[in-house]
Amino acid sequence: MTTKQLKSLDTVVIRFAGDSGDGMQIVGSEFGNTAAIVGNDLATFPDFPAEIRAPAGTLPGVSGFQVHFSANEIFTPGDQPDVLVVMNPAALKVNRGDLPDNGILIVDTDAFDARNLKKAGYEQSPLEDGSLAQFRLFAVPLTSLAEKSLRDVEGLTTKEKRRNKNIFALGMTYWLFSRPLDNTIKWLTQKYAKKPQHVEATTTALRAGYAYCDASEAFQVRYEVPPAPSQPGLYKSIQGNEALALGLVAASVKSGLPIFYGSYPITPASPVLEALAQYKNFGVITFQAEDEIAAVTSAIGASFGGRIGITASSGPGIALKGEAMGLAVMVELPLVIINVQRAGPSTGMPTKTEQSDLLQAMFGRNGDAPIPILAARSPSDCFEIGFEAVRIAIKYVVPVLVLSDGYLANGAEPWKLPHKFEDLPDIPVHFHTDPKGFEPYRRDDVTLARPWVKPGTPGLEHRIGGLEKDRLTGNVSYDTANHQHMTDVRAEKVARIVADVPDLEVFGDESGEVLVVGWGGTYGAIHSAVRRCRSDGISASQIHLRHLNPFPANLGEILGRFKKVLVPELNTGQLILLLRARFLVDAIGLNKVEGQPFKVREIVSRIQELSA
Amino acid sequence: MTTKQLKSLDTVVIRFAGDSGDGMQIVGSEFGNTAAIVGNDLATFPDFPAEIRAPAGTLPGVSGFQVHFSANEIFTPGDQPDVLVVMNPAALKVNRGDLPDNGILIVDTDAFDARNLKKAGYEQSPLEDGSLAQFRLFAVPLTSLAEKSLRDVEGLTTKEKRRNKNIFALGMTYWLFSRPLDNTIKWLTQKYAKKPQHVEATTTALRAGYAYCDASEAFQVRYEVPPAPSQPGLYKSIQGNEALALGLVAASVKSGLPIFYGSYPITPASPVLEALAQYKNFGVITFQAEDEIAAVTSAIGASFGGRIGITASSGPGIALKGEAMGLAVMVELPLVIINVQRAGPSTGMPTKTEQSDLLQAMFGRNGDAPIPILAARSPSDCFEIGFEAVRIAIKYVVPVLVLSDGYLANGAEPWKLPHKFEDLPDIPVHFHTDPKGFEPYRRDDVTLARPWVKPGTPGLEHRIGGLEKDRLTGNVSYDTANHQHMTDVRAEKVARIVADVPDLEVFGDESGEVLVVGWGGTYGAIHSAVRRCRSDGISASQIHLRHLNPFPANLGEILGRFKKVLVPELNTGQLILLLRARFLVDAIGLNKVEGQPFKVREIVSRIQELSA
Amino acid sequence: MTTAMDGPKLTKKDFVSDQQVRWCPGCGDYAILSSVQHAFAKLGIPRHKIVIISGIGCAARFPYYVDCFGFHTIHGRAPALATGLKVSRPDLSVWVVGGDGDMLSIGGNHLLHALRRNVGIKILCINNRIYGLTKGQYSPTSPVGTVKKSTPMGSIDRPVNPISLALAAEAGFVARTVDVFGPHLQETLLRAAAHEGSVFVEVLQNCLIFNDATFSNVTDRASREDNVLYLEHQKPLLFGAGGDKGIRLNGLKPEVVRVGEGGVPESELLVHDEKDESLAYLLSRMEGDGFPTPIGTFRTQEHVSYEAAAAQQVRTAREQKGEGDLMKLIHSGDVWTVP
Amino acid sequence: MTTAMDGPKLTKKDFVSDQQVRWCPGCGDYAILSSVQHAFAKLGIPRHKIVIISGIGCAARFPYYVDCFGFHTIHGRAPALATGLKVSRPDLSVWVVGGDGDMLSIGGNHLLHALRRNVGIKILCINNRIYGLTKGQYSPTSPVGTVKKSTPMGSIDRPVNPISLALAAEAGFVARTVDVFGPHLQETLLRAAAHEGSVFVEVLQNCLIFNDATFSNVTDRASREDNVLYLEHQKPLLFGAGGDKGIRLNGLKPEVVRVGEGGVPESELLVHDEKDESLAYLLSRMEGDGFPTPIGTFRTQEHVSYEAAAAQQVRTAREQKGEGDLMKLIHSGDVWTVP
Ligand SMILES: Cc1ncc(C[n+]2csc(CCOP(=O)(O)OP(=O)(O)O)c2C)c(N)n1
Ligand SMILES: Cc1ncc(C[n+]2csc(CCOP(=O)(O)OP(=O)(O)O)c2C)c(N)n1
Ligand code: SF4
Ligand code: SF4
Ligand SMILES: [Mg+2]
Ligand SMILES: [Mg+2]
Repeated sequence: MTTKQLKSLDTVVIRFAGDSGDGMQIVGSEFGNTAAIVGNDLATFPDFPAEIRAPAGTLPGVSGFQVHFSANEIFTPGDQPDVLVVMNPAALKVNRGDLPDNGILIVDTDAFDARNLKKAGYEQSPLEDGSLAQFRLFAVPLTSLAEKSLRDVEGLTTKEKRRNKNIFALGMTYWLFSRPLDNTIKWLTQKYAKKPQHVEATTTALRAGYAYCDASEAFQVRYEVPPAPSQPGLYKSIQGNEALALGLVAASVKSGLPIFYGSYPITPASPVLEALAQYKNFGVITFQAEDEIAAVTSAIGASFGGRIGITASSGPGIALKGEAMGLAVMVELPLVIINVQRAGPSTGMPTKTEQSDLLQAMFGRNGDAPIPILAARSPSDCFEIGFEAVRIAIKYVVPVLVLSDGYLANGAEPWKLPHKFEDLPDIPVHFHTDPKGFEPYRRDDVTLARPWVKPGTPGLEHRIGGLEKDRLTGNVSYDTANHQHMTDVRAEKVARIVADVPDLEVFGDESGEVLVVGWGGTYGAIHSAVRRCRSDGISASQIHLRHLNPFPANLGEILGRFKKVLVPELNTGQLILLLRARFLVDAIGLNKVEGQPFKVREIVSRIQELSA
Repeated sequence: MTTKQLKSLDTVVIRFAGDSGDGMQIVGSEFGNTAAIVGNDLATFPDFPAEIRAPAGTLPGVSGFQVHFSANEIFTPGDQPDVLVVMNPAALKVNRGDLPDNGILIVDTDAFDARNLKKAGYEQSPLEDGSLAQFRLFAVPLTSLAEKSLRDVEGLTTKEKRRNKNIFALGMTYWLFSRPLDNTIKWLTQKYAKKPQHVEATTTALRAGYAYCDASEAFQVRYEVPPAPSQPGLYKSIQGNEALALGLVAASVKSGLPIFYGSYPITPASPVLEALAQYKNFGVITFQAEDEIAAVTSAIGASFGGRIGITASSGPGIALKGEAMGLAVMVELPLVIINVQRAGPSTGMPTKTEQSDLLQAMFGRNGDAPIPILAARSPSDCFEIGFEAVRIAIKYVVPVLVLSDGYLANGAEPWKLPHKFEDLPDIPVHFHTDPKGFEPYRRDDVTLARPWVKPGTPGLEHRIGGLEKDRLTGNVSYDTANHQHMTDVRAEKVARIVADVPDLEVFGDESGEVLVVGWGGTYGAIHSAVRRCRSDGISASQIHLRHLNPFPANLGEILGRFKKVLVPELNTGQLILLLRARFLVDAIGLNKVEGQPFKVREIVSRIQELSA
Repeated sequence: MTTAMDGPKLTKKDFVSDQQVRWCPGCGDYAILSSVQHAFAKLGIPRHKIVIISGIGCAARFPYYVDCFGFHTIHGRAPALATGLKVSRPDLSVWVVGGDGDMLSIGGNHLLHALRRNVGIKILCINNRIYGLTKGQYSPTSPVGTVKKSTPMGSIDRPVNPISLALAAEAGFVARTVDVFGPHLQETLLRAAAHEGSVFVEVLQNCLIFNDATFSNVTDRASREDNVLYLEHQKPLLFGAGGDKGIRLNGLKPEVVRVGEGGVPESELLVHDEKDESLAYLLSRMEGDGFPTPIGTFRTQEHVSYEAAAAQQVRTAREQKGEGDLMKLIHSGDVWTVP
Repeated sequence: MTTAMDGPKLTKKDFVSDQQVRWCPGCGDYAILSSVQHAFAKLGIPRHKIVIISGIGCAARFPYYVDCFGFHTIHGRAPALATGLKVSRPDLSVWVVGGDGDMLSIGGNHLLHALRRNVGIKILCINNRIYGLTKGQYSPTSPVGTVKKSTPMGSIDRPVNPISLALAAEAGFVARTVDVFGPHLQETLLRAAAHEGSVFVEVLQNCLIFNDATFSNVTDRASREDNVLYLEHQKPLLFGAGGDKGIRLNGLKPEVVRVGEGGVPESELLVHDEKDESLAYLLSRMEGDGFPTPIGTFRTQEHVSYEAAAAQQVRTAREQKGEGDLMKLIHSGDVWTVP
């Protein structure tokens, strides 16, 4: 064995790509978990087809998982991979354009047979025609090596053995980046607890991949990526949907109100339902409704009953909830409506990300029906936003809309866990119980909240509904002045939530050349871009909105301090419309609707242009 | 009989008000019809309770009908009545505040008994306590006079006879304003063709009311309102919903495409369904769907089949159609979606008017899903807008949204009828039939319309749907660049409709102090206000938008020519948001949400303030 | 489950709210309202434990007029909203009231799913075969050929049979009653209230204004006896003046027979059995053609209610995993420490 | 009504589109697709006269794979959209395909109304008792206790019976078949195509990935004979190896009996009658408990279709009022002239 070289790297992006059946999501997320345990900062980006099992070997069937891990703080899953692992010709075809010259390319040569090449549209094998010369190519028969390594494992068919190629590849990447195996071995042991032969096979394949690189002449250099300096604390790697579910549960515990979660399955929101269904011991009731309208109305019914009613969907399902959201505005009950956005319009591209439902959130109902809107900016921020949405809904007795997106929902990042129960804000709940002088629409002076009364409270029998209501009694009213008053009050009530919206902090100079304003899941890309520009000496600053309605109080003032305002959005220009209308600022949009998150360099180059 | 005085008046506003069961809508609209026949310009405004038969004698049960008729051109039903006819105490209570000092007040004293007074909340009779002294009061026992006049009519109960009090009152007003009776007699004769005793009773009561004034000492002055100078032509008085239905039928005849109208009943849109159901001999098929979603999707199915699919509803129903409207955007088929707006949010005030669904029209769908939007500005303009919506839908192969409102729907005005078939624009239709090189999403160079292909066309079998589609084949595509391209094209296609949007004409100075910008049903009030201000020497001008998306090409340029831009809307500020965002103009809103149209003086006084 | 509570005895008046009733004079809804108020007073449930949820329509104005908790929601969605409430608050007695348009047209699916899930809500479908509130369009229960505003040439849609539908949805309790049959209506409501699980009661109602006399065959005093078949559990299906007619089965087809002297003996008649789903369905199909209209309880079946099962899962989860511990949950999984 | 047209004879291959089929390998939808393509070739209807409308779900991807006109709409709304198409274009053969979630959950109401209106669309409900496309949540047809993604402790909703529901909705033609019963499936489709009016066909399908073997009792070759009851009009209800078992009626309750030697004579068995609505309903309730699963046509009934009635009204209106004359219409009513 020759002595191998060890190089230290700051930051690496690795992408696993293969057929949907090749288990790329599993090895990708496991690579990420290990990076997290090692102490790297990280961000992940799964990108998979809409089909459950797309036809094997085809281009639309390619599934990918990218992990960005670093010894520094990072904010995105990376623009392009430094290392690309491909399991078949289709995966090569789809992904090679992203790999820069001199990038590491690991290929399973076993999959490059005539049939697969044809399916991917290759006339001849790219492994043989020299077309991959610009890469550091490692052409390895992963499948047969995996199979061979499992020669002695009993109780598995050949096919089953060969399927361990993904784990074998994972083992190779662990060698390449000097990762420990034990975490993954522990995970495999748990995962296959009931199938010991699989535990043996997978752990053996993992070790074999590792050993293969160690032994092979081809691999002369290995890398290490030291831990990132993070704030002390407990961490775990978390996906947006998981975090959102936890945030809701946390708010439920803090408020003492059990959750009623009414939802109808839809990509990419269903995992929230599936996560919450696990938390029945927290008193959570999940109701898989017959459709989105039943989902939201059942949640309104639950809120009326004194639970915290929550519903979630994605764009098309949110469209269906519009009418009922108007009812919630009218009856003024706490309610949380979550939109995990995906690429639209209509069915669009269900598994792809987009931010194109902001104006729907603002205006997708009949009448003047304002609703407060929060948007998470990163996977772990979904926890905070979910928690905050419940808190505001209860405090102001109001429906609240939360925007997440497919990128946040499926992406993961390290999350610094709240340490103690007390670290989480309290959520005081007040149910009105005093019959004396009770009027269902008499409001709190400060929050304008109306009393929340549980049916079952003696002496407080009353009636609410979607017809305009008298300002005090809540009885049906067709009075002209009353309608004006109630419309104004509903708007004012939402406006007053600004008291609970923290002022924006500017990252970068407090005033200057270019201010980049974003919202939601683009935070990481914008932040990375602004940092990069600043380190290049460009006067660029960033503010990022987590509160879209009402806006933070100091937003207008900050906008006024910059020469140029750039608004990158994964839509055709929605926040920018609101900013221009409200502040008459001649903001400039950077808009992309490709079903993919921003690349940092796309934002960087626009900032460069603007500051040129 | 003393000789009575005859005075000539330019313009009069009369309001009939009584219990819902008192037939005020009937006499009001008949008064309007006669005014029209006489040649007055006119505008009407019915205002009735939500209940089918609200409890008799109560304040919420009051029903009113206002007619503004004039020897000049007029544009609104009038801010306040000059003449008020009230049939009971409740009607007096609700309406008396609108009657100016010295206004004529006709009261049915028979209805002012203790029970009715109490229901209306009067402690003592206002007829007796001098509280009506500022009015020219005519206290007349209408009911008993009507009954007496029918003493000799056979086959009617006393109760039935007494119900003719409204017709008796109508006869009185005919005397007061020197109207001929024959038109109404003709109408009554037709209406009760099958019940001769009713023909006799009503015509007798009408004549009796007329004769009563002639004979009574109390009535010394009568008025005449000469005909208004109108353009030569044929006219009829028409309500917005009627006009809309006719416009749709006209477009159907002009295009040669039969209408499929899928709709679910809702106030105030149902009369369009009911009108179209009468036109089956035009090939119209009306489908009363199980809900609004079925209504719109059935219409999409019909358009797919080569009819012109139309659907209509009001705000809450439009909210339900959002998802399907997105589908229509994606599959790019002609479709007309009509929203006859009412006061919101939620169920709101179904019988009251409002303009608060503009932003829902723009943005009430998931994803970036632009739709062209037209809005009618007066009852008869509903004809033009309905026609134009179909024309654009067909020309651009695109769904089109039409905004009307309760005020336009139920209000009436004289409509100058198109004279000849050729007066109406042609609507060429092209169904693609050539299989050679057929691609479902290959577009027309100019309009960007995709080919409209009827199933049943040999060789053109293809498939469409709500998933993102390839730019040419229309097959499902998850390609990133394709999604960007298609999103851009969908926006561009709507933008290009500007070629069919006439430039705005400014009423008043081409530039100057105050520009008033409106849209939809507020046209008349704004126009009257601007005229009044101009005649007072104020530099005020008006533009009125019938095209909300895309805006007319010269809108931005016009806005720039005025010092101040005022945007009156019956909502909390929706058009203004679009104008500010698009043109960065510091427009000022005049907003009212009282379920009532603007009064001219409300706009006048705001213009005065701004120009002060 | 809702149980009777001690407390002062209630009367109908206790359930009269302060809101003025705004139905047309002569509307069948008045009689239903009065029966509901009477029945509620007999339930032994305090007013604050009762909730009425409605959609939109004339019938759906019900909550305003009953002095308990009420929610006048949006068109068609009352069963769904009530499901959320009942699952959250099994202690409440939750009633849903709506018209034939509300429940069978726009709301048909929510009705179906609430019933099949066996949610313990009591649904009253007030069927007047017309859209009242929107001024008289035909409804999904209007017979073919109905000439109304939107169907000047007559409707062409074959109507829905609400009872058949509720049976196919496997509602726990399915009954029919009539607006003006006060005692029968009250008794039906009391049985409905006592049933655990989903309840569907069709109430035939007269819309005086837009569809007068649509059920006159059932309500006319003169012909009533010949046209109404009262269903009673374990009793033979007799009707007509003095019970001179009955229903007999011929294969699977019901037929009307003369009973007693000169006719068939009572023993040959069908005996009603609320537990028999096939019988219930067969009875639900009986209409016109000389057949009487069955009134009463078509079917009952006992299953654990949806809300009870949901609550049980929460209890089981707590038994198995312990009461949820938030910090434990947050700190679970692959956690690492940065010192 | 759609009628056969002259033209070249079609084969299955003519109905294979150029789109790659994207279901999971082993999915039951492949077999259904193949049978549909086979059956379509036998219809005698040219490809351009056939349209497939679908909602959203795995099953709803159907239109892409059949070379005729197709429309992949939105979740649950296919029957409504197809109604608009069929009423507009009665000349087309309109098929609707969707899954149990699409048709019975979100789309239940449109299904019900399309069926009861007797719109001449042929609805295939592909029932795999699961939401496939959204990765395996239980569906409205999943049995109580189904443990899937959103129900880790088992589902608590009582399932919907699609056949009972379609019968209660009074569909014109109601049948059940199975993905892997190719000839039966094809024959059912051919009968469905020939029926005027609404058609509902439940196709039991296997979702290999998320709900494998849910209908194995029906499809397992070993047990199939004992578990499947083929319904044939006017034939006694026999099943089991060599027809050794049968269904007899006891009152209104069906029971399984041994037939022939040592058992009951065939003459005592229920004889299937597609015209008998009560029988059809009774058969639709048969499930488990030793009963076989009925396959075949439960019920047919003939009524004028919705689209035919709609077209007839247009014709009648034209006869009565004359073909619409636009200017006459515009100029009608109280018109006055300003000279
Ligand atoms: C989403 C929506 N669509 C339509 C309406 C209009 N609407 C109100 S009530 C009603 C139907 C009323 O009929 P029914 O439910 O039978 O009640 P009834 O008035 O006959 O008691 C309709 C269509 C509405 N309020 N909301
Ligand atoms: C409005 C809307 N809600 C939810 C979804 C998500 N969704 C897509 S398919 C589906 C259900 C699929 O189940 P089923 O209809 O049984 O078809 P299968 O995949 O099992 O064939 C759901 C919930 C959607 N696309 N649109
Ligand atoms: S319209 Fe009919 S249902 Fe409505 S209140 Fe009047 S009578 Fe009753
Ligand atoms: S998920 Fe199930 S239903 Fe969907 S394609 Fe795969 S096997 Fe078929
Ligand atoms: Mg009704
Ligand atoms: Mg399914």
